[in-house]
Amino acid sequence: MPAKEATEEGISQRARLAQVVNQHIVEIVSDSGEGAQTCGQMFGTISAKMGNGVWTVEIIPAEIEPPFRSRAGASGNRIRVGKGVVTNMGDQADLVVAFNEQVLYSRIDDNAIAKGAHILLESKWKEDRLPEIRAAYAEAMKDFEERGFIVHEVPMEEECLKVVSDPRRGKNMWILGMLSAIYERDVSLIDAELERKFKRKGKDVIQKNVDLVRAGYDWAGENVDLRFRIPVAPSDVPMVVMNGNTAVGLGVMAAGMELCSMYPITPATSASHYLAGSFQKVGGVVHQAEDEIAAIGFALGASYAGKTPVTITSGPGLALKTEFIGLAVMAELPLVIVDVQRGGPSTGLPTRVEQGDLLAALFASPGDAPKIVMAPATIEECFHFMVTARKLAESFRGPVMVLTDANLATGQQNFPRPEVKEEWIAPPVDQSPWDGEVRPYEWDETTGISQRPVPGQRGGNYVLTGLAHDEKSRVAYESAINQRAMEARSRKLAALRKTLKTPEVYGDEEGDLLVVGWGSTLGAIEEAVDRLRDEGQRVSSVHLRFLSPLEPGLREIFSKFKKVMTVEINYSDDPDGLGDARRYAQLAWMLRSETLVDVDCWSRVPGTPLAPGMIVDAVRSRLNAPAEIKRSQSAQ
Amino acid sequence: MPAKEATEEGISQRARLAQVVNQHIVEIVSDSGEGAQTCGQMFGTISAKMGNGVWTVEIIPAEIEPPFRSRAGASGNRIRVGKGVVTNMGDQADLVVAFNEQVLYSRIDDNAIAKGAHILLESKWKEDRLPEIRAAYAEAMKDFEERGFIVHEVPMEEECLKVVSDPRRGKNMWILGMLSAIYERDVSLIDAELERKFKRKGKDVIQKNVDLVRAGYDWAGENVDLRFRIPVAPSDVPMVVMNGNTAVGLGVMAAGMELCSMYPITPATSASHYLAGSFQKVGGVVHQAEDEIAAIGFALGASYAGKTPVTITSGPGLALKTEFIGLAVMAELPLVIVDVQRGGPSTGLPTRVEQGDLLAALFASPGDAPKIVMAPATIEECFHFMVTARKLAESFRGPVMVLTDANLATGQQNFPRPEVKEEWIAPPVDQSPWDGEVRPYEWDETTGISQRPVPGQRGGNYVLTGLAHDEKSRVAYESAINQRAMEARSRKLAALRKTLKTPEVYGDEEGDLLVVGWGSTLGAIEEAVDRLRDEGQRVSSVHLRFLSPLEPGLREIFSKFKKVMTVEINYSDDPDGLGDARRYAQLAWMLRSETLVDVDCWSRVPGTPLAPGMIVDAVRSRLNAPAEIKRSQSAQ
Amino acid sequence: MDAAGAAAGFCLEDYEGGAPRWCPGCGDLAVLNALQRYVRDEQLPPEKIAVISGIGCSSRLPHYVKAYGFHGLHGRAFPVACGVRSRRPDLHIFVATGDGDCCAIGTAHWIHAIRYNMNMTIMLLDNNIYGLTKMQSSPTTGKGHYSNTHPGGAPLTPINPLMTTLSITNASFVAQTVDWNPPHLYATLAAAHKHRGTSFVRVLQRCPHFMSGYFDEMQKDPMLVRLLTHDKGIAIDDAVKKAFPNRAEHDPSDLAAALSFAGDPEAHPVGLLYSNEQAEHYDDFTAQGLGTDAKAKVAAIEKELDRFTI
Amino acid sequence: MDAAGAAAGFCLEDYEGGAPRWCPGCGDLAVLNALQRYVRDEQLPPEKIAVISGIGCSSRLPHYVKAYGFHGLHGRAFPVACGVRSRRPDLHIFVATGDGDCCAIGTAHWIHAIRYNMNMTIMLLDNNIYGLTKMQSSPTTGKGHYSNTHPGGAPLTPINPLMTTLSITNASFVAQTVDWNPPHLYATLAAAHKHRGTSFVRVLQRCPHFMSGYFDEMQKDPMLVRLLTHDKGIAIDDAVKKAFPNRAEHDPSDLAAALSFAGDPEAHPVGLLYSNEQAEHYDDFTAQGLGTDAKAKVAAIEKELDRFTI
Ligand SMILES: Cc1ncc(C[n+]2csc(CCOP(=O)(O)OP(=O)(O)O)c2C)c(N)n1
Ligand SMILES: Cc1ncc(C[n+]2csc(CCOP(=O)(O)OP(=O)(O)O)c2C)c(N)n1
Ligand code: SF4
Ligand code: SF4
Ligand SMILES: [Mg+2]
Ligand SMILES: [Mg+2]
Repeated sequence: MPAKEATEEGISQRARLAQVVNQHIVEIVSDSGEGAQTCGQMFGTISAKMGNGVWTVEIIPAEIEPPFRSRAGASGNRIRVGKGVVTNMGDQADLVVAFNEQVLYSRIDDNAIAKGAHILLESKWKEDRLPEIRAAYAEAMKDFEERGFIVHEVPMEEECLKVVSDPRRGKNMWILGMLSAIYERDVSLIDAELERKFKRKGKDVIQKNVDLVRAGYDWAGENVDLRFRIPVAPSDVPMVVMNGNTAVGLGVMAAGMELCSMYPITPATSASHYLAGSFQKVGGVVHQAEDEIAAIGFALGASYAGKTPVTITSGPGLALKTEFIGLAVMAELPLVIVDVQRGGPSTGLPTRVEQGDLLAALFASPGDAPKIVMAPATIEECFHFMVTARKLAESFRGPVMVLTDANLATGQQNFPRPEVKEEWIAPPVDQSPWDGEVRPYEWDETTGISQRPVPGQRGGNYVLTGLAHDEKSRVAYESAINQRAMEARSRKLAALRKTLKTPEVYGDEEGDLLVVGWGSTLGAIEEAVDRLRDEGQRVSSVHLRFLSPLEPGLREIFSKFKKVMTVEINYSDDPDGLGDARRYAQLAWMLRSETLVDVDCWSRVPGTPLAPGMIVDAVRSRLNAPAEIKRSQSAQ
Repeated sequence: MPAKEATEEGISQRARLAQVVNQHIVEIVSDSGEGAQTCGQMFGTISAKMGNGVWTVEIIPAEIEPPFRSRAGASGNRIRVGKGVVTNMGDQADLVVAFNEQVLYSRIDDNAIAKGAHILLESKWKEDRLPEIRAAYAEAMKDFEERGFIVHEVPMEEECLKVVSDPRRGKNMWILGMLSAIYERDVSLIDAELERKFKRKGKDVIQKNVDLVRAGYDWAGENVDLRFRIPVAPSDVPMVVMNGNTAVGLGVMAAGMELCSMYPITPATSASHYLAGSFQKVGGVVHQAEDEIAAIGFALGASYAGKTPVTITSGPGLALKTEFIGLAVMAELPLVIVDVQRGGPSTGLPTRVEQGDLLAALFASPGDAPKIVMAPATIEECFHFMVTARKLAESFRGPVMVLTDANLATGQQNFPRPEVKEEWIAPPVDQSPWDGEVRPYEWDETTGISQRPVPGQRGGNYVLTGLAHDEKSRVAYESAINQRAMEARSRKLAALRKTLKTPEVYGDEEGDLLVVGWGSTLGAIEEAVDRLRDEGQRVSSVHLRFLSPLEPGLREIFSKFKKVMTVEINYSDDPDGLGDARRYAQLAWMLRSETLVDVDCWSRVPGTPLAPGMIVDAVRSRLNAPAEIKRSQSAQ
Repeated sequence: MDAAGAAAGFCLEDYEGGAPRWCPGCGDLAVLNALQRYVRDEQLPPEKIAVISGIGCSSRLPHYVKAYGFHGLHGRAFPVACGVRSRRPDLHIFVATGDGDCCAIGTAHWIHAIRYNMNMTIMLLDNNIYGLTKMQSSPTTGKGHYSNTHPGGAPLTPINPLMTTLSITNASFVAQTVDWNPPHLYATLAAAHKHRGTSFVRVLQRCPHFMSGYFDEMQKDPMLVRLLTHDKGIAIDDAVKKAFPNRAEHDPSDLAAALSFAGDPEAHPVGLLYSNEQAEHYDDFTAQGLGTDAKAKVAAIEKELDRFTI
Repeated sequence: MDAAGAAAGFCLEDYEGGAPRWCPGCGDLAVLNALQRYVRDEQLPPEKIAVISGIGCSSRLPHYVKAYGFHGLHGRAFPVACGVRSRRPDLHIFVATGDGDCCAIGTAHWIHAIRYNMNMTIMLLDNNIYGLTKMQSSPTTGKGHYSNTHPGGAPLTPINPLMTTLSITNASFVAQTVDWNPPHLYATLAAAHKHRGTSFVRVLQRCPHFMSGYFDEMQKDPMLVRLLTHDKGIAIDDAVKKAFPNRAEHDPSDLAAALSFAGDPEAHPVGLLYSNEQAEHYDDFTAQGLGTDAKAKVAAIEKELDRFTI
């Protein structure tokens, strides 16, 4: 086929021009519905297949179908491709493909694009029949130049029309081809992907997409001078690529849970969507309840009956589950609660990332309601933590909260394929007769742990209650019983804490400044630390996975640094001018109480993940700040 | 009337025997439904009228109608009567009137009765027709003696039968008469009380009760040798006596609020009962909603429409209001939320006191939801804080949480009659045209405060939303707007904090140990401090009314003491053996973070108020404890 | 019957939990007794019974049955019961709820539980008042009736739980009985338990403590109550017949007639208003895949992982 | 009509808020337009209008009306609206809610709002799906219909919001209309607003984005829709008549007939199902004492304090 030959030749010629980079950030933005997301995801997947690390971030518009050519409407994907493992979305984009100039502005407003970035822009607007569109385009072109972008006008629609009749439904694949040429991707991998993706839609559809990809590839081969080579290192273990919500869903199955009881809420719902489609294959079911209260109530019913379930939600839904979470603590019912954090408070920023639910996770339920709270830091951990969470919920007999966020939920990353073990799977409900000597809350003196009878076990019957109760689950009003029962529930956290390891410091174990983080910021923080250390700064970091109980040894670790600060995606007052009235970021506030160290914080609520560069700047400015006037103080 | 003369003569004779005491604790306990509560309350009221300080505590059974003659069934009242102001329930009872020996055991089990206390016990059981009752009585008599009580057998029923035919409905008044003789109460005050209380029931009922009181008084005059004289100091300002829930209800009216939107829950409901009966007289209404969510939603509707309302609830109800509280913060809707704290977590101890909702009050709503949280420390403050809360809710435009508890709610105390001011009353809803230049969230740069248009104001229309929004209340997804809006909401707390005074230290401003408290424990803590200082200990205390923002200057205050500890009615691990895994009491935990001082705590969850003696013991043992190994630490 | 039951294995005592702590004369006791006698007569193994409730006087019922019990949150008995049922087709589920628990705070779950039609027996102990919290109006409190939250009298006509239940798609068993006629109460619970699906039984329940005399008129004037009879209805004996002289024949498959009996302002219906064996069972959906073993699960998960493997 | 409205003072623009951000062809737009035209025609002062909603595509409606608006929490529009009404008899209250918002998470408030019967107009924009969260089943989604939470098809027959609303004591105005017939939609909103009490209007609403073609059959086959006509019903003109050839005369005071039309599996009723001017208004209760001035209040509080003075 001559076309193919021409391509290969073009490529080999231009390959000589290829600039070798360790990583590159590519964005593809379009109006909603034009397919930039699919394009970006596939670009990420084939990059991962070739042996690059990837991290993809969805660019989601606020409305379902926003007006076209509008800033609010930008929809798409950011793909960071790197030489080794890529742990976060990075800073500003190096190359952007934009379906029109307005959606690009949305990204410019978000400060997402680097000065000097290459912009591959659909050029058809230049000749639009509407004069205002032509004018807007022309004006933007000038502006882009002034901003220092390198704009490449690309006749996307025109070229697509050579292959298909409706270019709105194919442009994304043509662009995928174009990008593959620029980044020297293996197009045969795309063919395989398309084969899989469109299997149900039939051969014709597959072929049309293959043709579009090829056309874009060829066009770029002949018309685009850019070539970037990101060294690949194919993995010797099998790898998977997925987003955090899918990882949670898979983790639920791998934990042997059989019920996900939920009510839809962004950005948590897609985990349930995934489960709804796949759960039946492993003998599980998704229950969509009438509301969040019913969702957790239903889950606790199943838990009482012997099947530890999961309920998946986000901020507003978590608020509604507060009362039942208190019951789960009080009556010691195993339950896994996943909170995919979004922007708050209230309805807030439903599609955006925040780490604002930490204190609510710990303290929302009135009264003392000690529970386990964990936060995975990577998409891989989203999977594995579900397995751990189910086990902990059962061994410590109570709810386990798992805090992820919109960044983990919708970001995609490649990681080693988990080796699922049969022992991860929850055993069948025990129906053997119960030893009548054992009380249903026979709290162990030191650990507070007790064994739980399950309906169906002869002789084990007890009446679970949210009222204060004794070891037999009998309602009790006596002071001593209440004190003892509260103590038992509290002891469980101490017992778990004993089993936890002191977290490892990333970087040197002593220095000028220690960054403390939790959750999805791991990658960005460690990349920032790397950069700062490269600059010669004595900066390290430590990342917490357990928030309740906290991992041990923090005071020791902190004592080796001149300054300790958390970096979080939630609100805190900046220090200036507020004095003691300053309100701290959530983890910082906890750590101050825990360690009595004057833990500082830098936190922001941009609705986007934190870029490593932002963290570098923040840490640098704190390093340069004059010594704090306010010192930590012990009682005399 | 010869009877009366005999009485007066008897009294004057025995008056010479009267033992003068500074305070006495009297308990009256019966089966549920026998009227011990009314008797106790009236005893308290007339004591207050005579010029004694009083504090009464309800003794409430767990069930509506528990089995009679059972420990679980004890129902009644504890009245502490004192020379000056009485601020708390005190330690153990000095004199107990018991309708049967079993209900007395309930109080013994609660460790409520002092060794050496006088027990006035219904003697009819001695000759009960059931042998097991006779046996139980006899056995108890022996036991009581062994326990060191001084038992006086009183033929209550027999004596009542001389006046009425159904002694179950009159014994309590007869006892009131008996107690009046023992404590030299002015029986004419009782007549007046009876007159008022039974006005609607008619003269006959009043007379019957008067007769019963007189009979008891006379009988004691002739048959009881005990006389206690508690010096009185009649107030020169008018005084009122009521419980904290009534005080809240009156405060709601005095604040000019017009709507209480609630759902019944113990121990909060009686505030709404009071309002339901009286609110209409001041043009207000109680809405009983279908649930707590609807209750707060309804309240917020009224608030949006210009009428700041109150919603009154307890722990489980608070949990359900969490989501709407987040909206009130986000959309800046004035609202007063009263949480009458009860034993938790979950359904817990519904009728009992706890201070377990502090952290939930601050942090329950996901995301950053800064709000004002206050805690009255006395019944008088329950009244006045409502007036303040409404004003703060409106000036700082958001929800104000007022934390009381079951101790304040059902305890009665005398205090100066408030002088209600017209300026306390909320002004009518502003319906003047709105200055179109002013945006609905035109946040002041430093205070975060903005002016609020109200429906009906021409030109002020805006669409309130719980989504992230700009100053015009327009939904906004931009990073900078979200950061700015969060900052504005946070600034309001800093602005309020600037107006707060540093709390005053009770006792010397420096010393060996500072006790920090909040809420209903004020009286008990200060009494404990007095006793410890009398012993020569260098102990002081400080009591917080504002929990969010915290009152300023705490670090300064704490720095003058060798040890700082909170005393709270909530759960904390005792220090022994747990090391860093120890979980702190709620205020202690906050203060550690706020001040970085190694604030210790002693807290308990007995379901009862803390007695001063318990606090004395706790503080004493901490004073004697070896120096803490764990020291507060600053970053190097 | 007692003797027969005892001979067969489980006797009444085997179902007796803690001593009931209701007020003397409380109608809840009659329901407890009927339930205990029924499960004894049916010889249901105690470990296979789950009694689930919310919060209220009526919701204390599980504590008095020696079986598995779940005394949960106010208004939330239904979701819990549905959750138990979802993966446990082997259990016998009884739900005790009050008029506040079910018709106020629990409304959403009530409506949806009826729709789910999972196999369980709901006993709505309707005393027309909030008992446990001491006499506040409930949605079924009579208009004008004094309560602590409405000292001027409840402002609205009560809702009609029967009509509303009947109006829900998938409702499959709706009956009413009274605490003061133990045989009818027993027969109603029996029919309810034997019906597959969600059986909704409203029990008019006396609360002598707060609503003393409230049902007196109904007890005295036989015309205020109408016994619905049918051979597809609740089995009744002569004593029951005699107690309810005002009777009407009613085919429980006739929804329109059921609605009209339920809404009749003249007489309170007692008996089976509606029953439909054809209604869909959501438990058929939730029980899918029960019993899949660990090996099969791991194999299926591996297949899922294949989809994401690069 | 537009011209007449404009001449009188407020014109359509005076009611136009931010540019609607619904998908092209979304039925919500038709409702917005009808509402705006109606309030313009009635010349309701914008500052006297409060549009209250929950969360969902449909609940974005307040943002597009230039009036006071309250875009609150998912499922909670009703309590907020009732609260606004409680002390503000002067406002015109319109509530926009979705089938998830009203019939799932909002169920309890829906039932009780109907019972309260406070003066307001409820518009249930029922697209039979969760729009905003991207295509999950709602309680009104057809059985077997594909959704993201039920890729195997929704497991249950949908609930019938009309029947359930009708079953609630104190229901006072229940109507149904469709987004694709603007004159009927307009006339229905007009009748609803003019009715004193809670008017419940269910609008069958197309969601082309997620339910493309879902109502096509109803639009094409006239026998699937039945127009209820009556001179106490919704005013209809010839165009409306023509659009709905399948018609039935129905007296809206007849509850039993309303229930049977609502439950008829053959045809969806359009028009006024039920109306009752006699129903009790809870706002009569909540508005008590409105306008009491500060002096009178202080005097009354002093009297209260007397009761506790010793
Ligand atoms: C969330 C919550 N709100 C309120 C309460 C208080 N509460 C307990 S029982 C009850 C009502 C009881 O009435 P009902 O359901 O009719 O039962 P009954 O006592 O009459 O049997 C209420 C309001 C609670 N426990 N939890
Ligand atoms: C407490 C809570 N739960 C869930 C959500 C997520 N949510 C937003 S809208 C919606 C459903 C929307 O469906 P519907 O009410 O039918 O409105 P539509 O979008 O179809 O108009 C859900 C589940 C939320 N915002 N808050
Ligand atoms: S208060 Fe009423 S419902 Fe509750 S136990 Fe007593 S009689 Fe029964
Ligand atoms: S998703 Fe459906 S309901 Fe929502 S705006 Fe689009 S068309 Fe309308
Ligand atoms: Mg009841
Ligand atoms: Mg919908």
